Amino acid sequence: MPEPRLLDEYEHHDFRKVWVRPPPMPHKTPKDHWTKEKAMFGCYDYQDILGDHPYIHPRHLCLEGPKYVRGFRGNELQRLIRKKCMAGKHMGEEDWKNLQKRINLLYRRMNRRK
Amino acid sequence: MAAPFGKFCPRLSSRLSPSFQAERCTMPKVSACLCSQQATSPSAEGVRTDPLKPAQPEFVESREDFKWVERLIPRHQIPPIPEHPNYPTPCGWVPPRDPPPDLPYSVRRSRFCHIPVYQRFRKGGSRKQTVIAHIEGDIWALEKELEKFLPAIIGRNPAIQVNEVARKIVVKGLVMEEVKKWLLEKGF
Amino acid sequence: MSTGPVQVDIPTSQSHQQTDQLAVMSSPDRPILRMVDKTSLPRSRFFRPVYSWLETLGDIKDEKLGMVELHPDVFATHPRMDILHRCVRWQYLYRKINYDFARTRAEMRGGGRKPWPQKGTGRARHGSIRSPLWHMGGKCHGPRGPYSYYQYLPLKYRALGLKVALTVKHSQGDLHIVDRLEIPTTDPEYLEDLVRYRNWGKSVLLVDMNEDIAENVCEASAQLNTINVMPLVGLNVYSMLKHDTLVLTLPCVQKLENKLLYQDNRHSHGAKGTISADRDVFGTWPDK
Amino acid sequence: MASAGKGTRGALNLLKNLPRVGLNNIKPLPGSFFKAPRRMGGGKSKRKCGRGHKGQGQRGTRPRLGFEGGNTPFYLRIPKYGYYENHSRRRQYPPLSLYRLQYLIDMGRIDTTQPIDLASLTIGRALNINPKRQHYGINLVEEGADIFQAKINIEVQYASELAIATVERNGGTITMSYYDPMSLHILVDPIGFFAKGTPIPKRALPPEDLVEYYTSAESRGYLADPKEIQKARLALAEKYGYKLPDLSLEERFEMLSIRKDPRQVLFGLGAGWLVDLNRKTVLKPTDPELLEFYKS
Repeated sequence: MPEPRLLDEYEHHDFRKVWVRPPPMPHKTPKDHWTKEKAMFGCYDYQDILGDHPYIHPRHLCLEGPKYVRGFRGNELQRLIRKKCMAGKHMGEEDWKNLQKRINLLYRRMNRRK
Repeated sequence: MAAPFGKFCPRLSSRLSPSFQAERCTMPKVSACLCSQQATSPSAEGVRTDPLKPAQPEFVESREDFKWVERLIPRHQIPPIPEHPNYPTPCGWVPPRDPPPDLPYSVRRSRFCHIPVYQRFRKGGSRKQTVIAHIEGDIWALEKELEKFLPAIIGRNPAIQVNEVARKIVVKGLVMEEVKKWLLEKGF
Repeated sequence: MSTGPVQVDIPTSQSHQQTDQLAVMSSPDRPILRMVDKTSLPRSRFFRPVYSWLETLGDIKDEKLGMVELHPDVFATHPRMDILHRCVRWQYLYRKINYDFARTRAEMRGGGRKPWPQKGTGRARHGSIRSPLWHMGGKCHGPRGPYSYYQYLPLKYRALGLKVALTVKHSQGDLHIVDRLEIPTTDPEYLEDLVRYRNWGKSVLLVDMNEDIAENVCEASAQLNTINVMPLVGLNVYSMLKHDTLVLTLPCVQKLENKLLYQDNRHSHGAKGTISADRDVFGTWPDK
Repeated sequence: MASAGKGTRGALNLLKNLPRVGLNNIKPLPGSFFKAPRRMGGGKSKRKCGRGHKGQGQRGTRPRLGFEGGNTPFYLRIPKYGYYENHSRRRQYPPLSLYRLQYLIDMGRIDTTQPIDLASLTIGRALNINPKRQHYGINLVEEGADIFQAKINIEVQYASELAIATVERNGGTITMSYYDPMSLHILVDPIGFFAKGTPIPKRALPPEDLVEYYTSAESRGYLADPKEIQKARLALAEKYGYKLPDLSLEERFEMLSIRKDPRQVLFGLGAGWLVDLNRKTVLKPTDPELLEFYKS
């Protein structure tokens, strides 16, 4: 944190001293790059080459996140259609409605003649 | 207590654990079920204990005939090339010269033991190129020799690109057969 | 670096100086303990085995037990830095998921009513209070998560990445081969001292054959952040580059060579509907 | 540094003196990643946004596909003709040339000491057969007939006369045999089929329009009379002017004379048999009903 300092131009006015503080910098905590998780990042990524077990595609090692985006990359429409198929049963009414609206909109937008 | 390694990546290591793999690789045990009782006691009494269950068909087990199945197992590795009495072989294949030629560069055979010269068509087929891959040693020496060799074939000064990172040489125009023959004569 | 690798750098056109140099380096107390299968080497004077010391973790002092011959296709490939980058990038991205999400005007509450009449108010015309122009309005072209960055890097690229990483480590003197991962105590200070004495850098990756790694090393490294233990299956390009030094056991070297050379000499996986690598009825590939 | 050398070894010698390669100092080849995105309607010039000047192109109101500005369009002007009628149901026979076969044999990918059928060809990665694409087997074509020298017992689904003559001139035998799509699935991926745990089915007989081809001796059909085939072999040798080798004097006479049963799918394995891959055994039914059902 920088020290507050007196502005030069106001130095001779005894009665009006203006203390100026520079704007605060965002507080940064030093990152630890060697936590156990970070030190082991990427472990088993090459298991299909180095392992003895049957071939597992790396796609099946994506275990984070909702199921409908794991190991899948596509545009928004493709993602939403996948979501509808895989998670549509468990959605609330509001979400379902918004999902349908968005799919309809994107379907029209992508198939528009350019 | 020593931490077992699996602690650091618990989710992944559970995926790779022997029990999971065993489950994943389990094959349907239909045939095993069929034979387990019947084959071990072939002359057992023909009494059906449960009249509601249909009678299970009887089987004879044969280990000898499994040799016919072993022939059908797909090979993933490219087999080594058998030795031939004389070269070229009927299909025209010639092995690389032994000992290898004494040149500042070398062109290594591909995994199917061909000379790695390929044709490449880009920009909708209008850019026609010939690529020489797997070059080892002084790639610029090979480029200089190509510059001397190619004008007689294509009738002009050749346009040659050298990719030092991927160790490839790209020539403009389709000269695959000629370059292959030339490299073969050199002994690669 | 005095403790660096021993690279027999021969490719002169006179050739066959190799045996002489080897005779100088190897002595009765430092024999060559492992040889490469010569039939797997390509017949060219550009592909000669490379060499490394065999060391031991049993003593802090840097004792050499002998020499190890390494396959040039694995430990002396062409250093393709771009492949390293692709591999690291792939490892970083393929499991990553972005959860950023912003609602559009259609998904926000309200906004169905026209805020004021089209004409006569003297104000700008507006149709909804959730228009993206408005404060507290919907976001247009916003992030629509969750979004996966999944991508696939071909198997051969990844195998090449491993080879290049091993090559880089070996040629920069950061690859050490030991007989086994056995240390006399569970004290982490022993490992720290060893690493400091041998000048192995700030971080070390110890790789063993299987997941049941010797207890002493496990326990000592569990208390140290930058010294880590890994089975061979878990070895990857990212970890190799993250750690300064890589330590392999001798059986690991053999297995690495087998696995990586296998990738060089295999058929491409069959097309759909034919022989496929995914269907492995025998538990492993028959000839792997 | 000057004596770093050329090629890989030079690069590795260079690496020795460079700082340690780590996550912080690797980068891709210039130009391979991070292309500057094309900014449509943004950036400096937002005049036309890449859509040209006025009209249908700019407004996206172009007429429908095939519309020719008032002319009778092409698709209505030309009458229909059935070139491609039933094309999705026509039987396809991907070609395998004699040259390719010789190459596979030279490279050790096909074993000539055993009879060759579709299964051994797919295992040798000779070609991809996909029954889902109406593939019904292999067409052995005559390209490379002049260099072909192997002595083989091969079973294909279709072959030209010269291809037959070439195989027989070298002292080999050739058979045309029909496989229905179900049997073809098994031939193409036998191990995958065994893993299902179902018994091997009976091979179907050829459909009506193929009966003639597979029963005639000229085409070496698998349903033809063996005596007729011997006559046809002699006739073909006379026609092409070569001396037919006497097979009974061959060392491999036994191998050359192996044929499949007309109802058999795989060599050595009969219809109705089960294969247990876990225990590495073959199970044969003994039930008279089953035997009756799987009888050829």
